[in-house]
Amino acid sequence: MVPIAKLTIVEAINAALRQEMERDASVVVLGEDVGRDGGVFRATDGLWEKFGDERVIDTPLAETGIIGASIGLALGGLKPVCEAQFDGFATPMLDQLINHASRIRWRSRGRFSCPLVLRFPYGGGIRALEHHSDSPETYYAHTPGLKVVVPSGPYDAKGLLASAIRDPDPVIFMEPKRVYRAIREEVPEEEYTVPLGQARVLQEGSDVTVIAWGAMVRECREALALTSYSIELIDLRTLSPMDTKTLVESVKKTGRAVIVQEAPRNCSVSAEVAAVLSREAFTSLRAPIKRVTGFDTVIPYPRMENYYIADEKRIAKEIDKVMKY
Amino acid sequence: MVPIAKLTIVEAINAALRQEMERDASVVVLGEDVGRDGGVFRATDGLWEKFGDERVIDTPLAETGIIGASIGLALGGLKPVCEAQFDGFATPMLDQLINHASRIRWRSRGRFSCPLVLRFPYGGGIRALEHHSDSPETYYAHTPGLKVVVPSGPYDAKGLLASAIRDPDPVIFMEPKRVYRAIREEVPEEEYTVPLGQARVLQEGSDVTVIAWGAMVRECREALALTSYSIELIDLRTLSPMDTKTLVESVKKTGRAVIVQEAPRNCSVSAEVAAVLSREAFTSLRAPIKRVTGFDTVIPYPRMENYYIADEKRIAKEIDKVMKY
Amino acid sequence: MRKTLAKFSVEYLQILDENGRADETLMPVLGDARVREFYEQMVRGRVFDETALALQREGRMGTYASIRGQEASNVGPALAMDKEDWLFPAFREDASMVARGVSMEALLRYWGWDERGNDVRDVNVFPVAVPVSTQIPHAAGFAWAMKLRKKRVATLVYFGDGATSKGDFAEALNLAGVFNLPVVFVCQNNQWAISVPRAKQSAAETLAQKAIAYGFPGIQVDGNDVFATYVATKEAIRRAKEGNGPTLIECFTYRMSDHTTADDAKKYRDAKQVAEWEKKDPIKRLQLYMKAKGLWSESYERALREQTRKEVDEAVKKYESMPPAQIEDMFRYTYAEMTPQLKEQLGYLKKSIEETKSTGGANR
Amino acid sequence: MRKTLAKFSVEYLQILDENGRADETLMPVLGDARVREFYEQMVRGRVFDETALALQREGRMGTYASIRGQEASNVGPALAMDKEDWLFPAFREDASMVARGVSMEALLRYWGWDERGNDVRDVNVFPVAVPVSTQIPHAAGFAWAMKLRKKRVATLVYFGDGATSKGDFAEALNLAGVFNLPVVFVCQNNQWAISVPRAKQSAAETLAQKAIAYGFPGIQVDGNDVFATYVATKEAIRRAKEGNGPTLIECFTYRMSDHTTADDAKKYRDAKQVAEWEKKDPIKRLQLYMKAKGLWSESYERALREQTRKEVDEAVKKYESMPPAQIEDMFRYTYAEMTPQLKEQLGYLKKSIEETKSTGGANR
Ligand SMILES: Cc1ncc(C[n+]2csc(CCOP(=O)(O)OP(=O)(O)O)c2C)c(N)n1
Ligand SMILES: Cc1ncc(C[n+]2csc(CCOP(=O)(O)OP(=O)(O)O)c2C)c(N)n1
Ligand SMILES: [Mg+2]
Ligand SMILES: [Mg+2]
Repeated sequence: MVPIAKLTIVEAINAALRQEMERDASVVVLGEDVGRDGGVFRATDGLWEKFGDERVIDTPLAETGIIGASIGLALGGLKPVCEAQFDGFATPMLDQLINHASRIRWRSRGRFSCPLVLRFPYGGGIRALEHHSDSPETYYAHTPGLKVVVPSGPYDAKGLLASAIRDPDPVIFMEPKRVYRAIREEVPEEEYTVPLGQARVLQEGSDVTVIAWGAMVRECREALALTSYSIELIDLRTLSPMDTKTLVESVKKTGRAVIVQEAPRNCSVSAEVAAVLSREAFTSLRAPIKRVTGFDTVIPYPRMENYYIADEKRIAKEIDKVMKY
Repeated sequence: MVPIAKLTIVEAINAALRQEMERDASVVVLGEDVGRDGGVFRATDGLWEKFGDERVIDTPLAETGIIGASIGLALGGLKPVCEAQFDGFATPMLDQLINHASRIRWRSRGRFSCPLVLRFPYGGGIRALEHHSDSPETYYAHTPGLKVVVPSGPYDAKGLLASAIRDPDPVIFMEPKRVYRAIREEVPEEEYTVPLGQARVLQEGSDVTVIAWGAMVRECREALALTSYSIELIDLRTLSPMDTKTLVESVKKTGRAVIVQEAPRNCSVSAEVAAVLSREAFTSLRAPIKRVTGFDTVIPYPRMENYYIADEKRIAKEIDKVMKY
Repeated sequence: MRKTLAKFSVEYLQILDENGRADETLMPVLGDARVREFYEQMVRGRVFDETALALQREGRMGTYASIRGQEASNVGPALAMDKEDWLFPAFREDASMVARGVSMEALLRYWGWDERGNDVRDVNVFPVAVPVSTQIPHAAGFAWAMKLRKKRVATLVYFGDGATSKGDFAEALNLAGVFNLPVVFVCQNNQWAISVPRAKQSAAETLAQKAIAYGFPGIQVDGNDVFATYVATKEAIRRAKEGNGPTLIECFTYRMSDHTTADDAKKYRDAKQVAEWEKKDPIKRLQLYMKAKGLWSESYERALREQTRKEVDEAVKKYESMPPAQIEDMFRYTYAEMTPQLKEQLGYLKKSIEETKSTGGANR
Repeated sequence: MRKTLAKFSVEYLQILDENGRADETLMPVLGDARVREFYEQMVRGRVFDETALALQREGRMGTYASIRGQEASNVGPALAMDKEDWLFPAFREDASMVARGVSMEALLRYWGWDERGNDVRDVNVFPVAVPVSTQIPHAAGFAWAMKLRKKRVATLVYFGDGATSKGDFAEALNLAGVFNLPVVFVCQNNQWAISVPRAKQSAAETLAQKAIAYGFPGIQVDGNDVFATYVATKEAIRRAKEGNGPTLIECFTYRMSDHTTADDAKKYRDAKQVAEWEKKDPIKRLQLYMKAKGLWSESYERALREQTRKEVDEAVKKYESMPPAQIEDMFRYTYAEMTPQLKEQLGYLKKSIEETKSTGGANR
């Protein structure tokens, strides 16, 4: 029998990193405080002790340099898995990601490629300082040439991160810090991967399709308990490229859709989902597609942030409204 | 009688800058080569001669520094109008825009504000090098606290830029370089403003609503001549905050919508437009909303770029398909 | 031909040594009251810091970055500034902000999850900047505005040793050099950027020498010597105001606490190093000096502590009795005027709170 | 206590002066054939450059950045590199790329609006980087990979004077210092960043001194002296390979042409300055040296020019007879495998081209 442990998301990520580093000597982990300190969330705990200074690298405080050098490391035959400490500190990396990492294969007609992973914790709900609670997935998802992955639980976190590390292209791996330690799941100790680009139907249903990713999946699960409809709950998992097939099939069946995200609304991932569904399931739709999102303002400091992030009650209410349309 | 000149877009922008600098001594223009050289597209031509070194400032080559210092200039009571030389070189500014410019009023509960304008030419079609042809509006439009304005012709260019400069909040002003000199319009010499946040119905019609902005407005106009439908053509003008009212009213009337953009499709402005319309005009829609967009890859080098950017024929064809749905 | 094109050197300044002995040749002219002010501001900083740490432990306040050990680097520059000058802090300058007139109550509010803590009127101090180094170009730009507007105002910006590795630092210092801006760059080199020691932050022997890259002077000072941080800043502010441009000051100090309350420094640094630095404590050092000069006594200390305790306790009370912010505040400050979208979203949220009886807030 | 903490100096190197006289004490040991190679590579660069400018004028090629005047800064470093070393160019290094083995045809293709110009196999040269300074961290990272993989390979990266103002430059140099990376930073200081003169780019007296901020050596060399650029690079590459870390080399040169074919330098700079620098021409200078050594004659020059002309003409022919790329190429290289979205979009585009008889392409 395969040994199985009950792990949290952060432990599952740690396990994936360890597993991939054991499997492939070209994998190196770098970032601020990822080494001796094991990362501010302990996601890289124990790796420095095990793999040493040359594979688990504490860098100076320089996000542009970290991602720029990671591009160079990738070009030089290594597999950098770099970390931004929080969502708001990955922003200085956008220039190198948009203008280089995402285009190196494209620009060179396949001569070079840029297989790197950028991991960072994202989202609110941990009572943190400003710039520690943002949900910036749209910036990455809008950028051609990047893949964007967001796990919602420990099993997927391990399998998706393994896939991200093995992927031949740059992958942005966003970790829902609000549920880093809130969810425990059985996670096999042996290696496995969960494929990128595939949404997961968490629960089948026939009345309405609810689509979410990351920490909002938990809120949706809780919302389900508050309603008596037959709900199809889908975890998007990979935001880009998006598994529109699974989404469209579901909405063709249910005729209704609620998309739940933490990020601000304007021009976001939920807009793309709604645009695609409204087009591809046009004749099946029995109610307008509902987007339950953050507001078009910065996520508030923690005293107010739970008004910003939709909770299970708000989600349940919106499901109800869509059903009663 | 009011004197009127036939101006191009770039001349209208120059006129607006001159007018606002004359009107308000706190307006300063800064950026790479904006002074003696008059800007690489001559948008700031003659300003340095007229207003001198202290109001038209050639900076070192440092986009983060330019935008970061512009924030400081705005905090210090000036009205900086800074330039990024091309779309692809504004990317290093994203960090300061997302993490600061857009939030200073918000963070300080109105104690401070950050009235600055960032101008840059965007889009393809001028046979330029890589990073000189991108349409990055989504990154800005998705950011709460920024306004995003894109003129499509000389009259609006002058009036919208004047409004942007007078606006109390940070405004991203994207200039459609493909038509910088391709369109001439009558532009009053006297000062006027065109309000932000309002779309413009360029042509009324009853069959289908066509929505575009920037250089794609010209392609849409040309497409109109290729079809015999009654088309309502709307120039979005301000991408954020979006004038959804005008859009929704139009589509409620026509029952059909085609959105045309140059940028890549995934999670873009056209997605937001489609998401809003599909919801707000749900019962009026007679066909799925069509998005005619760039592809989800980088805009090609010039030998191929006109396959990437939709031309009037492609747009006409899509209008036709929507009508025949 | 091989020749030397240019030569540079980096100077070091210490006035008050670890044993409280002052180098009288370098000592600034300060009256007794002024010397006491240095001491009292540092004690205020220390007591505030201890209280903030306690509040955080008790869950009454959020993540907090302690200034313990850095009081001289906080207070010396603040007291060297004139009233009209402006301060751009990073996030480890509470004693500096307080010395410049920011209320302790506002700071508690800031660290206590409330944007209203940033709304501090009538003092020339900007809010805390969280993303490391990003405030440095703001300060350069602000100084630029003062220069263009012909105001005799200096701008002082703080940042850490870690911040000197970031591009914003470099771009801002370069701009300041080119435009000869009236700005003072104060680096609190506390030897650590979370777990990364100074030696791994840069191969440069000193951080002061980074100024050479931008064509203006840099100096390293003993950051635990409040007279040295004061004098160096005073000189730099004079240079700025006389049109002689920017200065970089490296305050060589030490972070005695964990990085923040979310950190555990035991994981990555040796207690011995901390103990060594304990001996260099900036407050103790000034106390010895004052004692020798007859400016310090047990009763003075008792009274000072008592008064400071009272001040801090009152600030805590005010902080904790502040009514919650309004839901509207979430939407009101994104733009000068609420957009139609925000109005709609505010309406929706209000309705949703009613419908769902959501309590929201940090209590969830 | 005021004391000097550290001292620094910046050296300058020139071997071949403006009149073609070499400082024999500094002259590297080079055979006659090698000296000719320096000359021939510079002439190849010059002829290629003139041809590219002509093609652009005739609309047969796109915007182009001339290297005229910078041939010695292009060729010296290239010839100092070993075969296994890697070059990261900016966009003004065509002669360097050619000297390292990139075909002229590929370069024409790159400047001629075609991504296939970047697909150059079997030479250790990366594609042109357009956003200023962004390639510098790539080079640092690449050097890091070589170090971690225990390969004895040096990485050399080019950039301009303007690039030294950008954050990427600073972050990359700092990383290189901290990790002691085997990388050589070559700044072509051609005195201009489009219209911005060097003096307004930074208040630093030299760009070489920027290395002091990162704790490793910087040197300024006469950038119009191919022996100096060669020797300085050779030394830096040796340092890199021996594990002694990075070097910054400032090649002091001049951009004789407009910034690019889209620029008109007359708008912002004095013709007199250009004329002064004409006298320092790197090719002329080496010619005088060779003449004195009996390595140059009219007939040698004629033959060389003729042969180079032929080489360039052939490259132009190949460039212009290349069949157009396929529509598929637009989609094929975004990811290793086309996503479902891209497959759909490709299908749509093909159909749309059929339906609309669109010709697309640059001919519109
Ligand atoms: C851009 C950015 N990256 C990462 C962080 C997370 N972080 C907060 S403080 C810190 C270390 C800062 O070190 P230093 O500049 O020396 O200041 P100190 O904390 O020592 O006062 C880090 C990495 C951040 N706030 N901003
Ligand atoms: C980040 C960025 N900003 C602006 C530009 C536009 N631009 C192209 S070259 C150039 C000047 C570069 O100067 P320098 O680094 O000295 O190189 P040179 O052109 O002199 O070789 C500018 C501003 C760019 N390519 N990248
Ligand atoms: Mg520090
Ligand atoms: Mg230059």
